[in-house]
Amino acid sequence: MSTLDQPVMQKKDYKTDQEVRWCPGCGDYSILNAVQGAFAKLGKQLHETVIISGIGCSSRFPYYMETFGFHTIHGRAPAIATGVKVSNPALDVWVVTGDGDSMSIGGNHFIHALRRNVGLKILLFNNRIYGLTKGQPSPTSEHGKITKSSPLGTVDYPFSPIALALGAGGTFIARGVDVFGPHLENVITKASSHAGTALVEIYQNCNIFNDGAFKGFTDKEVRDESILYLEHGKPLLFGAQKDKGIRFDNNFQPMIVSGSSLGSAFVWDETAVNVAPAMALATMSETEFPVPVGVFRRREKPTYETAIQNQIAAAQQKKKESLRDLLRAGEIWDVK
Amino acid sequence: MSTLDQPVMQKKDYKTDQEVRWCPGCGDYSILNAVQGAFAKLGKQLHETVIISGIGCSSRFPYYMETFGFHTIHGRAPAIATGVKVSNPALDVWVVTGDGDSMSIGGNHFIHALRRNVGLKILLFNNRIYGLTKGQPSPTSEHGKITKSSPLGTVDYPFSPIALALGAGGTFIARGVDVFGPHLENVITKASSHAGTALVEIYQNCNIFNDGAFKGFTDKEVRDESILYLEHGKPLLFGAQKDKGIRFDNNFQPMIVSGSSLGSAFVWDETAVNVAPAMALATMSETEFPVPVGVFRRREKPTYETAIQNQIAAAQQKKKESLRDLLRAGEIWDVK
Amino acid sequence: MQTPNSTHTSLDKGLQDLDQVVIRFAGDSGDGMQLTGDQFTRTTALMGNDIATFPDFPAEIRAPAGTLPGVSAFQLRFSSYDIHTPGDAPDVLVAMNPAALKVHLKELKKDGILLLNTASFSPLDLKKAKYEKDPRNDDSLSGFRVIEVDLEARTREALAHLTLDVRAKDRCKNMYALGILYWMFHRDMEPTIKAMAQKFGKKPELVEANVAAMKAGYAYAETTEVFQTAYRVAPAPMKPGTYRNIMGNQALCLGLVAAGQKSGLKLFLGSYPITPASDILHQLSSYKHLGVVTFQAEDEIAAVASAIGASYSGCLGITSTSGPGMALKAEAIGLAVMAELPLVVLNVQRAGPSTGMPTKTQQADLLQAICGRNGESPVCVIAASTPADAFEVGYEAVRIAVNHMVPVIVLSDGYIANGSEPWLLPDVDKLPAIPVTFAAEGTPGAKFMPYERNPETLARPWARPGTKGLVHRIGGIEKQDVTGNICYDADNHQHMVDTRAQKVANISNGLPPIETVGPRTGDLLVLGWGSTRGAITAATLRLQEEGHKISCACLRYLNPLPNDLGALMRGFKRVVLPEMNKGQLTMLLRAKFLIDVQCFSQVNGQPFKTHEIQQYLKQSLAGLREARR
Amino acid sequence: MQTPNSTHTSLDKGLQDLDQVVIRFAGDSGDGMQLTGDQFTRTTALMGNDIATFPDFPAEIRAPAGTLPGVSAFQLRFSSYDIHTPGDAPDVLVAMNPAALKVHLKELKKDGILLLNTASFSPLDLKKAKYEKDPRNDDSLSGFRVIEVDLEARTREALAHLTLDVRAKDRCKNMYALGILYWMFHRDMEPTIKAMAQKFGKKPELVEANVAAMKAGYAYAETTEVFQTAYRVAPAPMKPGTYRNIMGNQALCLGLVAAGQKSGLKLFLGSYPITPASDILHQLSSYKHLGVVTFQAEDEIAAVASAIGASYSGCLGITSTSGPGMALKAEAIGLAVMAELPLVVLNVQRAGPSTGMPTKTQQADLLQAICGRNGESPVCVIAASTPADAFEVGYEAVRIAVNHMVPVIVLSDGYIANGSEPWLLPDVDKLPAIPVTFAAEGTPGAKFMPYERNPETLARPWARPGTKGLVHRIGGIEKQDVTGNICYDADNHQHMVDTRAQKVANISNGLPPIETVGPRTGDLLVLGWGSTRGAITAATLRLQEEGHKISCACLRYLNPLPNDLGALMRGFKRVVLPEMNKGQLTMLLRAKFLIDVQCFSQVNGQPFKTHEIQQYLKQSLAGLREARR
Ligand SMILES: Cc1ncc(C[n+]2csc(CCOP(=O)(O)OP(=O)(O)O)c2C)c(N)n1
Ligand SMILES: Cc1ncc(C[n+]2csc(CCOP(=O)(O)OP(=O)(O)O)c2C)c(N)n1
Ligand code: SF4
Ligand code: SF4
Ligand SMILES: [Mg+2]
Ligand SMILES: [Mg+2]
Repeated sequence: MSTLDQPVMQKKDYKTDQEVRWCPGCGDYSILNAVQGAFAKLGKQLHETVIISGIGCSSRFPYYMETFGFHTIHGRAPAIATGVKVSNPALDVWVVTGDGDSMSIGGNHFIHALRRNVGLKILLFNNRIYGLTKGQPSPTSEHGKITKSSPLGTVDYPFSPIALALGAGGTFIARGVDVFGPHLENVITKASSHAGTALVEIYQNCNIFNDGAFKGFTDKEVRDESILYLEHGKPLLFGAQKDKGIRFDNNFQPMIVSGSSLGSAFVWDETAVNVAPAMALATMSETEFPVPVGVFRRREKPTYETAIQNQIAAAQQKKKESLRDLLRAGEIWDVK
Repeated sequence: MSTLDQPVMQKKDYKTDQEVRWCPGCGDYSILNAVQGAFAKLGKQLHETVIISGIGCSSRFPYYMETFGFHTIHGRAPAIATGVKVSNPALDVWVVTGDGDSMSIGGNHFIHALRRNVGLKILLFNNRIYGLTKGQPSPTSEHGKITKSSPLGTVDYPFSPIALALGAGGTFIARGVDVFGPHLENVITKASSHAGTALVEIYQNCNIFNDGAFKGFTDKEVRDESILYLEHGKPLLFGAQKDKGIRFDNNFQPMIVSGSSLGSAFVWDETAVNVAPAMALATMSETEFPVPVGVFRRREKPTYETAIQNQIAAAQQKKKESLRDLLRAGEIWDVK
Repeated sequence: MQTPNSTHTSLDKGLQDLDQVVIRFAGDSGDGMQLTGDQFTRTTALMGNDIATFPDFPAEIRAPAGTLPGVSAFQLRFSSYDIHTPGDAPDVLVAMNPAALKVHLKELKKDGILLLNTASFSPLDLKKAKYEKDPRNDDSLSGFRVIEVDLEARTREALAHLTLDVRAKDRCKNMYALGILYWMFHRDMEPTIKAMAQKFGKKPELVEANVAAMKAGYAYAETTEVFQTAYRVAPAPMKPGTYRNIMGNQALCLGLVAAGQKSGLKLFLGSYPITPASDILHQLSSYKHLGVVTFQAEDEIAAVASAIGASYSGCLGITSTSGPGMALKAEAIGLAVMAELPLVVLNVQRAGPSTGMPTKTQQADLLQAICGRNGESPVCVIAASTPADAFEVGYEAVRIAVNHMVPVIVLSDGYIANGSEPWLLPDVDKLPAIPVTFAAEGTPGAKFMPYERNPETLARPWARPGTKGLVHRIGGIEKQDVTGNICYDADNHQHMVDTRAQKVANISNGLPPIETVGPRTGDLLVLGWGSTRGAITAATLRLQEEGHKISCACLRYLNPLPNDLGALMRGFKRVVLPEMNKGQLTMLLRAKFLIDVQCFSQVNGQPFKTHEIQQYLKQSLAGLREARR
Repeated sequence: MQTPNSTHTSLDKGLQDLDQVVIRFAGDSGDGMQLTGDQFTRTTALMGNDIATFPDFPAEIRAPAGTLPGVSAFQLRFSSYDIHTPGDAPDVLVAMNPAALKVHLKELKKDGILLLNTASFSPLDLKKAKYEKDPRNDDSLSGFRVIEVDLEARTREALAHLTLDVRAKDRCKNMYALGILYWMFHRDMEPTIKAMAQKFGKKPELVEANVAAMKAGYAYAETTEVFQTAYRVAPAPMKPGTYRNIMGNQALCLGLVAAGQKSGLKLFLGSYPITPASDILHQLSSYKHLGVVTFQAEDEIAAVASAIGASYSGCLGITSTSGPGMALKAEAIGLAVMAELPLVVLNVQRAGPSTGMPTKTQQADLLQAICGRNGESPVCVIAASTPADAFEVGYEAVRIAVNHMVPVIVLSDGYIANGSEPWLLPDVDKLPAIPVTFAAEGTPGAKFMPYERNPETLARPWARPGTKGLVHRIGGIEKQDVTGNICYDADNHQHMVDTRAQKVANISNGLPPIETVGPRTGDLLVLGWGSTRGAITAATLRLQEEGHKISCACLRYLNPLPNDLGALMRGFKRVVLPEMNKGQLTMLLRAKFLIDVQCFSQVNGQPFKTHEIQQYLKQSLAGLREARR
């Protein structure tokens, strides 16, 4: 992306003159910080980057990044971004969306972007709530959640964005956490280098309407025991001493192993053809098992925009037609 | 459903006075036949059944069923049906949709119905093409498909409706084939008895715009060797002599076994908690492996509409409030 | 604050009688201004004044503390006579920080009272508020009666005896300010004490803190020299009956619920959250004990679609949204038009286009409601004009929808939705009946005809699935009348297009005559619809007092228009129509009646001010006199 | 078939000269009527006649063979003079089966020629066509010149020497019929022979079969006694130049591509299939060699959204659809209005509301285009009026969109989309230039101002992502002018609402004067827009010939309206406006000009017939004379 003659970017270069207007303590601040960190490491040029968002607290993101930014309408960012990327593949196109924006009203565009493998980097800020509209349940809110619009608790069941993305055929699927700065930065960096659609689900705390949604497994005290860091080629181990592991029984049922049987821990391959293992991890119960973060899936696959460009290039090779000839195609006749 | 004092229904009773207007040879005819067969077996009462469809050749279905029918708008049938089922759970509500109707414009409503586990029976007529609009590719059309709108072949990748439904958290997910009448009738019967959302993907031949889309594995000659009939509690065997089977390696990678190692074939459990095995089958390559038909997943889970009804019943138990009192809630004062 | 007339309080400080006061509380989002205003409103309502309120929220997203975008305000006006608006410029401004001062000072009346919290005037605070220098040290505040109080310090003192942490104590400073105003305006503290007990019931220390702060403020005002006089506003002469203070969204919900109970229909709301309509979803969700079903859908399309499904199944389908969501519902509403099912669509309008300014008010979705669908797709459109009026409008929407088997779009707006006024509770037994008759069980052999119409209304029968002998098919494709079978015949299509139009037109036959303020003939007729009613009425009344031949009428029914509208308009020399859009109703009236209706347009996200309308009308009247010479 | 004037052919059968003929081919969907009509059209065009066509497809879904809903028809009219419509009642009806006869006989002119295929008159065939008894045996056919031919038997004979199976041979019977008509109307078979060679190039036996069948038909007509006379229609005097026969959807695509090349912009079409707009997607998809990018989206919302993204990235974003899809695009079009990006939206209208009658034509989406969004959301709306005109309209849409940085909605309809006419090819070098200037690289330090406007047009700069120094943020929330920063200020919002409106209004400054047929003053002005142009013009010309003071004008620009429209209307005693809706443009004109414009409304899914309009106008003129007495 950035070539020699271009300036080296510092983290601060990505900051805009607009004052950041999230609630004090909102997880979005740390995500903004991680993104700017990753962009600086990758040396992204400001003018080569486009950030497209929908509507939601999270979707205010573009205003705080000194790149091209388009704050669009609720749920449609992936569709708009597809138009941008397909018509100008040279651009580095990012989508910033929320769990309501992407899983609720924007669910269709979300799964279709993944299906087509358009070269978009999607950052899904999942706070399991509608922040901007002041606290209704989202499709990722836990079953039974009590909110203004569900005073007796929600009766619907949450999506796992990771599972949904796997079902839709996504080629890069990962998860990060707002408070795991360096890890998040790293995941974002990996996403950036993936050619096709890259989804990064980011657990984000909304301290106003859903405070502590993730503390159960992200708090400093519990973190080590309750987070499973996915590392390519390494066994699925967790715990401060990496003394516990995950293996699967013959029915693909995950189980926690330790001690002598630690060796049976499943060796993680983020590039596996088969989505089943990733699916098994994505659907593990948060309460009985550690929560996986990192890369669930990473598969190379031709992107939508390159395929289109190739078709066009080939067609242009094969057939040259002037506008005049085009209009005269088919039967024509002259009147004197 | 049907009680003793109600008439016993014959297959013919479900036929309407409207002449069926699909192209001669269309797979929709056999599906109509299978549905009427299943309904007769189940003794469904005409007036207790509602069939709601979107737009497409397949969506003309309700006009040919002597039940309540609502031919709505493109892609929205699941949302409309949700309103019907939630507001009147006593009704037996069916959704008939096409691969464009449900996977393209209606994708979002489709995954959300599955997420909520609303008691809808969804029959997805998958002919891997847009029939009604005369032959454009659908989200289930194979990569590289040549059509009027993709003269050089499509560049996007198809959804597997089964995989998508698994990713969305569906509780009953099955597949049938138009030309496998009795099997299809059976699958539909099973779907009917499932309490939550039941999805039946039906491979359907569009002999006008996508003729032979499935013949590669459904034709009489090849069927036995290329279809894998999923049977609960039985090993995954196929072939005329059931002399081949499917097992999974340690990485969940499916492989074909035969002869001595036939015993290692995976024993199918459609009620498994874990979706991984179903996912592994749903994503098997059609060319390298047999194509699974039957029930991929069947899990009991409280339905959306019952949960709502229970909340309301409980609330009504707990609090009685007259209209008068409701209006007078909060601070009131009198002016003499 | 007109007509002072001095008397004396027990503490021999001056006590003046006023006939009306406009107070505006302004502070940081975190300062609890909405709650403070709400408390003052409830107390004042209970004390029998007429009252109108106007909350002015900051933009949806939370802004950093102390900044201009973070300022939240609540204006209220109370009086000893019948009022129609929350007032234009405030008599009293409570400014909790420099930002609030910066944003709202320009509106304070000359000689108005400014209660200024001096706690937060550090250079940083001033910078956040974009003040070069401290406004207290230049002449910014001259011409106002400024009362400076360090609310923070005072409140901390007052709560010194409590163990709460400082931040919790500071959060009570709004109550201290409220106490001061309660003394100034001779308000009773009891209702608020009760309210605090309810609100913080579970946390007694918070109840105590809030009440203590309020009492301290009251005492402070009573004792210090700073406050020379208190003011009294006598109760307003109001129609006898039981009252309740109500906001527009609340009233709309109650109207729907009342209609549900009167008609015996189960209510089903399919909705997707959106400002400023979300509260409708919230409130109806709290009515499960009344059998109301609410469904938070995945998007606005699913929301309206589910409501259509509910109506199809024999319940009353409702969907609620605002502008952008309304745009998404257009196609599905067209299906309801074709299926000829009852449906109630609530659009709480906000400032557009696109996302626009979600927290600001506007009336620019009228043409969208009437014309915003493909094909000739007629629906009924009615509008609420005040918070209390929303009750009747919600009720009426249901009546029309089921009586005529037609979608009804109800237009409200952010100003009505969040504004409040005293509401004279209706006698539930006297509410008009809403008769609903579902198609009866069919007789074996006889084919049910889903489009066999009521000759008078042209409504088709409502056939509930589950009813024996009524199986039938309907859909969005053109259909043969009576049978409902798909039909592409040209004459039939013309017939159905005409029939659907006539069915909606017929609604106007049952409507009451248009209510006017003033005689039905004269020089100038001011027409309005929706939330402009208050300002239009107030301005008209003032001009009538000045002896002008002016009348006004606010239209509830926008499609179809009332049958007597043309005659009414022709009874005046000129017709003027203030709208918070670029002339949408004006266009419809000009086209229909070929009368040169003049639009007074304002599209700035703010409600009209009475004096602005009054001024425009004065000029228009002057113009008429000119013309006569 | 007026003005017969007998001469003689070589085969001394009568040969009559005619100045125009209307032929209608009607048969089963499977009978290839569209292809047959298409062949006759091409041949006739090549022979220099003026020609207009009107295909009338059955409903989208395929109906069973031989049934009424399955009937497909193609009407064409050719002449030795300038014509404007495919004609009203046919002179010649080709009926391939009883169903076709049943549906179309009622329209055949008295004494008209009926070529009837007798192959399929079995009782079953008659039953399918809902004939109680064989119409040949009662007087159903009396009053027509009936020619009965067993096309199936004859065709099989003719192809006896070929090895094809019977079904394939039977599929050639339409060519046999075509051959008969070629003889009857003195047409050259060569073009069709060429066409068959192209069409079935890979299957020589099919080429041979089709050609053989046609020649056999020709010979049959020439030799048998059944046919006494052939007819000749001399070439029409047409403007010199190179012609091509073109359909509306085709022309629209070519107009867009031409504009793309002239402006140097890459075209991006985001679309979702829908009748009758799908062919636009199909055709543009075949232009990859011209660099056109087409994206078949998951739905209409994604389609327009992707087009907006393309425009944002510096390409020309286009989206194509029909009514129901248009409804879904409303919210996103509002975003384009706010973002002030160029965008071309093509709505090929069909009969609504809701799904309506997808294969039938209508003009009822005009108000949706202009008013169908939330908030004050102004866009430019223009309409195509004939198949060939669609080229210019497509071209003009791009010019306006990029010149004014505004969404342009183009209205066409099913009648234009599938109808065809000879098109005088434009000189590509003479096409008006479409200058595009993107914002230049920014200078370091200087902040780019995305809403700094062109003082004349008020258009904002088009800044391509990827350009150094232009990074900026835009969105759907109200923004400050010039900087583009989010802004909730009341005065700014009013300013922006006014500016967006003025920007669209400014488009009318650059427009050419309205073209009229007839003088610019007189008794009656007939206004029209879109596909009614042909019938309106034809009717007007006839009445002018009768000496009436009548003129007509067809408006291309519907929003903003042309500046000279008011003056033009005031030049006439009365203004009449035929529309295939319930008076949508009529309403706009009445509201804007307070002129009592009379709408002649027809909403039956069929195009107007010239004589219907002529009759209405005659009455209107009579009414005027009355009034004068
Ligand atoms: C068409 C439309 N519908 C609804 C809304 C209201 N709305 C704005 S943001 C939002 C959801 C926000 O939730 P999420 O996407 O999770 O973002 P968050 O605020 O939590 O970051 C909704 C319902 C809208 N702006 N537009
Ligand atoms: C809003 C809207 N967009 C597009 C269409 C046009 N349309 C009708 S059916 C259809 C797709 C049909 O494909 P599928 O759902 O697979 O049904 P099939 O005809 O193959 O059975 C489309 C695009 C429409 N009717 N409405
Ligand atoms: S509401 Fe929640 S998500 Fe939104 S800014 Fe505040 S803390 Fe963050
Ligand atoms: S087009 Fe295809 S799907 Fe539609 S009716 Fe014909 S064969 Fe069936
Ligand atoms: Mg969220
Ligand atoms: Mg299909």
